[in-house]
Amino acid sequence: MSAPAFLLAAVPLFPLSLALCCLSNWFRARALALLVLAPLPALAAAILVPKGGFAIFPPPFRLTLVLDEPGAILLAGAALLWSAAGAYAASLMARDPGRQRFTVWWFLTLTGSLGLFVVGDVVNFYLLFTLASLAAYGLIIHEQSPPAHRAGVIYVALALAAEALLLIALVMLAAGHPDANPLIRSVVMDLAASPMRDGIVVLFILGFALKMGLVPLHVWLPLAHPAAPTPASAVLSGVVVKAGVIGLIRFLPFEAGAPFWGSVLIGVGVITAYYGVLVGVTQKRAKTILAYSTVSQMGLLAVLLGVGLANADPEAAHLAAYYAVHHTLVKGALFLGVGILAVTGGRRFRLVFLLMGVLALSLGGMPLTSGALAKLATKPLLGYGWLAGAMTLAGAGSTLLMLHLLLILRHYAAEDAATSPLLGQFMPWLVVTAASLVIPWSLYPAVAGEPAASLVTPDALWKVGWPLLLGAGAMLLVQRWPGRLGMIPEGDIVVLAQTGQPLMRSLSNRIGEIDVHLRRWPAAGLGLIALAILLGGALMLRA
Amino acid sequence: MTAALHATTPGGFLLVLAVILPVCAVLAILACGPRSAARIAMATLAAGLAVAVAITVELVWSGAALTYVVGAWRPPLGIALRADGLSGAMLVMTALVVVAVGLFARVQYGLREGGGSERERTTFWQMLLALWSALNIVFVGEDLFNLYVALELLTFAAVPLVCLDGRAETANAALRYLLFALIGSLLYLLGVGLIYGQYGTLDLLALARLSRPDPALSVALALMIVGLLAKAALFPLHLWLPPAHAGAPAQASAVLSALVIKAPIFLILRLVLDVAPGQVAFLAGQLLAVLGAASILFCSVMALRQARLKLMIAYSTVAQIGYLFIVFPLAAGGAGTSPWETIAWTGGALQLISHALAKSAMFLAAGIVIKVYGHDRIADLGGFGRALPISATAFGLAGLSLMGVPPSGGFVAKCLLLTAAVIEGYPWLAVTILLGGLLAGGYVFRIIDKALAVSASPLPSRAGVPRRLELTALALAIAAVLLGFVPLRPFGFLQIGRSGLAMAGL
Amino acid sequence: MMLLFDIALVAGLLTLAVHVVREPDERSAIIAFLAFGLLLGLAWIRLAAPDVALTEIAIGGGGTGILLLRAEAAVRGRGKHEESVTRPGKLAIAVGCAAISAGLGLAVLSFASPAPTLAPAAAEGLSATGLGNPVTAVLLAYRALDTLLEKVVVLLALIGVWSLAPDAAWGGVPAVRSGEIPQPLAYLARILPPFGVVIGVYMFWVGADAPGGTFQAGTVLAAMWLLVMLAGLRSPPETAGLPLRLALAGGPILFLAIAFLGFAFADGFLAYPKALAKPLILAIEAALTLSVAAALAMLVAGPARRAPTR
Amino acid sequence: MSGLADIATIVLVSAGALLFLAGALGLLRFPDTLSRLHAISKADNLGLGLIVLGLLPQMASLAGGLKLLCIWLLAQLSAATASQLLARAVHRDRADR
Amino acid sequence: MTVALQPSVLFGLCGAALVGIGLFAVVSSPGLLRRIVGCNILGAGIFLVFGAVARRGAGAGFEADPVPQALVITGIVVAFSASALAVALLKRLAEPRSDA
Repeated sequence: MSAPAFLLAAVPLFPLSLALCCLSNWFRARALALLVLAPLPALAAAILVPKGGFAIFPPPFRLTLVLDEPGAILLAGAALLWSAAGAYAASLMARDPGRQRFTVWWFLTLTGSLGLFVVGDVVNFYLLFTLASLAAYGLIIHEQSPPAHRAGVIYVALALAAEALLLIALVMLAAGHPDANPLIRSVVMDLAASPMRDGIVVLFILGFALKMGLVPLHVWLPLAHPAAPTPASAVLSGVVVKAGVIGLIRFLPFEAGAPFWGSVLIGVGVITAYYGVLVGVTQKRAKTILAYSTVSQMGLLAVLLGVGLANADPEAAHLAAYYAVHHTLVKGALFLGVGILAVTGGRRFRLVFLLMGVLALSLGGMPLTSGALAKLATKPLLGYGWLAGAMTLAGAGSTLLMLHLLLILRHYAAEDAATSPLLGQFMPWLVVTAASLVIPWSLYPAVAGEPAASLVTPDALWKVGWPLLLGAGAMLLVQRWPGRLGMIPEGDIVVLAQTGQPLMRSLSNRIGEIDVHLRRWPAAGLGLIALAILLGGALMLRA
Repeated sequence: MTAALHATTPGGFLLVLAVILPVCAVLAILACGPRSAARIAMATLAAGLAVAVAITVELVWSGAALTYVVGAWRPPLGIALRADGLSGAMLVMTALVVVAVGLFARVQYGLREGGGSERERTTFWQMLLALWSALNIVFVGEDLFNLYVALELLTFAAVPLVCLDGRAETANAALRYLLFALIGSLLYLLGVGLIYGQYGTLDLLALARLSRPDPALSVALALMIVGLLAKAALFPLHLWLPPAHAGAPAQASAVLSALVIKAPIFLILRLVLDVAPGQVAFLAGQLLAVLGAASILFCSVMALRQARLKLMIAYSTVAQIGYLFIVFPLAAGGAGTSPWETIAWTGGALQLISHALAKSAMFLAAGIVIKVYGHDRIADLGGFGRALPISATAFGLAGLSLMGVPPSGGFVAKCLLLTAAVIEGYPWLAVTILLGGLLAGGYVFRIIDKALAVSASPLPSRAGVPRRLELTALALAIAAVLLGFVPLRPFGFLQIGRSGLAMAGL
Repeated sequence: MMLLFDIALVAGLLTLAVHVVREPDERSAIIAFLAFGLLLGLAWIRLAAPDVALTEIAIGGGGTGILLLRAEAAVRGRGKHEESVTRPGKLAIAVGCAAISAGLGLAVLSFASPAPTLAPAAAEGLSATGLGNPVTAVLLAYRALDTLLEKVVVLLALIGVWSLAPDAAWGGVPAVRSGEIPQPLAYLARILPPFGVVIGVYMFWVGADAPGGTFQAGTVLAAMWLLVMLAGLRSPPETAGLPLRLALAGGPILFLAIAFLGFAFADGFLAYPKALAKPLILAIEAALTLSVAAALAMLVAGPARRAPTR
Repeated sequence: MSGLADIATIVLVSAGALLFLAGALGLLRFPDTLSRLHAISKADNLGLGLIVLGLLPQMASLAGGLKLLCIWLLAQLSAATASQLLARAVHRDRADR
Repeated sequence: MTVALQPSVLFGLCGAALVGIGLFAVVSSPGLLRRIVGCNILGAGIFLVFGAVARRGAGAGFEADPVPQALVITGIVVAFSASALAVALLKRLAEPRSDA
């Protein structure tokens, strides 16, 4: 095991070992401080390990890890946000009674989400995917409040559905393969040839769409993310949602390309982007607005991947990863910022609010920020047709949403001016904010192939600037219609699903009655006789 | 008559020990009286486990099936015992679960207040050992009538376990169980009579060569399979299982759910895949698959509806054995391959073992929770994760294996069955497996949610529950999860002793 | 000529069976079932199976008869009735049962013409066991494992019955005698047992070479012991008492001991050395007869009622 | 000699059969339990005795004959006790009512 | 017609009929005791089928094949034990005992 392979192995195994150590009460009581350290090996691996690094484990564990270009980019952003959120959580949760439970769930979710970026074989991808989704439940219901409980139940129901879809897709994918646990790359290679190609691609899209939160499968996201404590919702919205993105990057046949499914993905992406903004504008709580902004951004990512799939060009995966990293850092910083604003007052509030403003607008694509970089990098991919226009409109929409968020945040300040955020929470937020500016800038040349200087040219600034102004204008328009706040309840469509509840209950009562009848002695006896006649007759007639 | 199929192999006497040792213990307890019951039982548990492991080692080492001709009278006149790969796996599974349940009961009965009366203790030890002997005979028996006597021994050992606590409603459940199981055994016996009338032999291997699709065999197989379905409580015939397994004490219901209903299923597996000629096997497989799928879906929904914990686990048992019945069409084996080479065969065997381990762990954990809380209403079990962390973890791990979440044994079994369903082209079975997993997730999660919830009322004190009690449940649950790591494919343990059989019928 | 008798017998059996099923009054249904059991014995004679005829009349007719009569007496009026069946339900069940019987009849008629049989194989092996009666040879030599397990089944049923006693009374004395004892019964209980025991021992002894054997003899002895207990001449034994437990477990333990000796002296488990085959089998039969007698009597006596005298 | 024995057997066995027939008729026709009991116990015992007597000459060995007599004695004993018990039970029921 | 009138086939068919009657009794009767009686009739029918099989298998100097006869003897004893356990359970149900 060479050094990089060992480092690569440490990515999932270090946090897992921390989780296992939590079995001892002594360790669990002190584990809160380790939250910040857990993702560090992943950060180091993302930076140091050469692209294409391999780590293979002996037979009983059958685990292979591989680090490729998009994986490394995503891993870097994710690891950084995880450790920052970990530090934030360490100080926030210092006196929370349930902190030991929180730590264990945190380590497990961390293992799952970071492992997903580096795992190379099919079975362990599914294992880590399951670990990430089920462990996240622990974070969501941490506060034990009724809305958290409701969000948790809906989250798990849909997570289990996603896993079922993914399982059948993986089984169909690996069915023809001789090796029991094939590598993802080799299996996707001969996906084009397999007879069940369309079925597999559909199932993958459905499964990962459910995880990313594309409309109409997004209903759990606006409920789950706000319900979790601030650092947890930062990480959920920032990184755990990216499991869907890395899944699509790994499993969609970019080389062979699937034009029809590509356009489907684009369509869904566009709808989701607009839907996120339209519903987000009507929300009152800051965290819910951010959740809907995540839904909208995931829509954009889906469009990028859809274009890549339609034109059969694997380059789209790198751009999508770059955009995803930008979203990870900015969204994480925003969530942490919301937590900090709530506890700062007076002069310091205005400073933090200013920084939050910059972050929010960077999501909309403000020049010189990572948003602009991401938009410029993905511009050539989208080409100049109606799609590019739709995307810029979506950018304006997200600016509108962010301005709405800032208006909501204005009166979030603490009452007495003297209160100031704890250093333990403020510093991680600053680190993530800084990273959200630095990392995209440093990665831009590698990803977009042009020098950073080209960004400062006036026409690039204008290309990014005018959607911002459009968004501001739209905000003025929307501002005059305050009745809209609270018009659509959180989790929109799920409320419709709730109306389906009595239907489900009557169906299950029906089944209960049938069971009571079936378990009466004469009915069971008759069943026995009928089965004997059926089987005997069938065997005698046909054989 | 046909050439002698069975010849005693060197390791053969181990089979006799596996069968007769628990019987000797039962007689010893009867002769020496109640005070010695626990000591004799513990000694037999250890010896039995050693014999089971020795059988497996002998199987792996010799690579061929172990055979023992009892009393040196060759079949068809005499009786032979034969253990192939699958039987070896079943023996070890049974030994593991019985030893774990025995340790659990030993600690349970050692407690001062919750210890149970002398009647309960002595009867439990005798019934557990008799049950173990009956299971071993079912897994290694080769003679149809000998298997009938083993099935009766199993029923007579299981029924008193159901009404061990002496309450009237458990006595009613036990009577319904006894009568329905009796109808099942009598139908099975009728089938045995018809087969003897048609072929003049009761030996499974000889029958596999002689069986041709003629009316007598069709009627016989139909009656035997339906009789065994009644004893295995598959979906339409599951009237006796929920009250019986819910009424029994925790350690008893663990053994009942995990092992007792597996014996008739194992016999159906042998009858359909070994004895029945090709066309008959295909037809029977289709019907059993339809029943299995109905059982998975119907009883999973029923499990979701239950308000009491043990009833929910009992219904989950009926649902999970549905998986074992959808193996038949998948393992029917095409023209070239025979059933035991298909992956569905390995998947089915793995599901059998992982369900046994997971279900017994779940029942033991539930038993501890009910003992501490004093009731088993799910609604009022809030926060038992904090009161009994080890039991909650055991329950969770067992639940994960039932749901088929990686890396548990249940997941590997479900994966193999799904792959077989995809390859053999049974989309409706694939959908059933997935829906079953989802529903299982539903009812397991309902309990995990209760475990993690913060309960309004103060948590009951766990004074009376020693840690060793919970560790046995946890050990079983961990075994169910670790089963996923056992490398099955390379050396094909489950295929030992089968490849040599030239199945004339298939 | 005999055909006429057979047809009459079958007609009698079927009408009695239908009568047992349709009779509303429990007690007369059971008495009809008793008659049915005895007629069945005749049927077995016509099927040239005297051993089975003896067993059927002794255990099937007599044993089950007294069991059901005592059950009916205990349950009269108090037993709760379960789900009653609607008319169409009964009809459907009747049609189903008729179909199963028809299928069974078809199977019975379609048996292979040169009936496959193990009679020649059994005859060859008879000399090795030194026995004259082939059925006893099958029971105690060729398929000895079945008989051993079947004996354990009987004991297990007994342990199951005993486990239904209340906790306080477990291990105590079952209630056999009820109310005051009519004089003729006491008189019969004094006169009949000696004859019964002689007949039982004779049946066990002759079992080796002619129809008879363990279970039939055991049942006769059990009947005699029950008669004595019913007449109150001797009180039932304590279920946890050592003598009863040894009597019960003695038979199978001896059987197992001889079976394990087979490893050393003969070629395998449950095999008998050729020279000693007959005496060993007779010893096993003697012990088994005693155990069967004790077990069947205790099964009829039921679980303990009065607390044991510690 | 054998001619005489055969005639005796036919006569005795047919007489026994007739008595059984009478017993059965009595069982069906008589109004109350006690009289039916009377018919059955008298007719059947005598009938059985005649049949046994009739079969004696046909028996090959003396032991066989002795066995037949034992059977008849045992039947007598159990029939007598049974009818006594039944009569007592009927009497007690009548007394309760 | 003569084929059906040999004793073995006649009693075999009688056994089949008894199985039908017994099964009807067990399944359709409301009373628990009647079900136990039904089980016994069902068992008797099954053993008659065994008897018919034994009678057909006569040979080597025996009037009937000894193996099925031995099976029937074992079957009868097992059926008796089952009835005894069922009756004991039934009596336990009938006696009004406070749940110990």
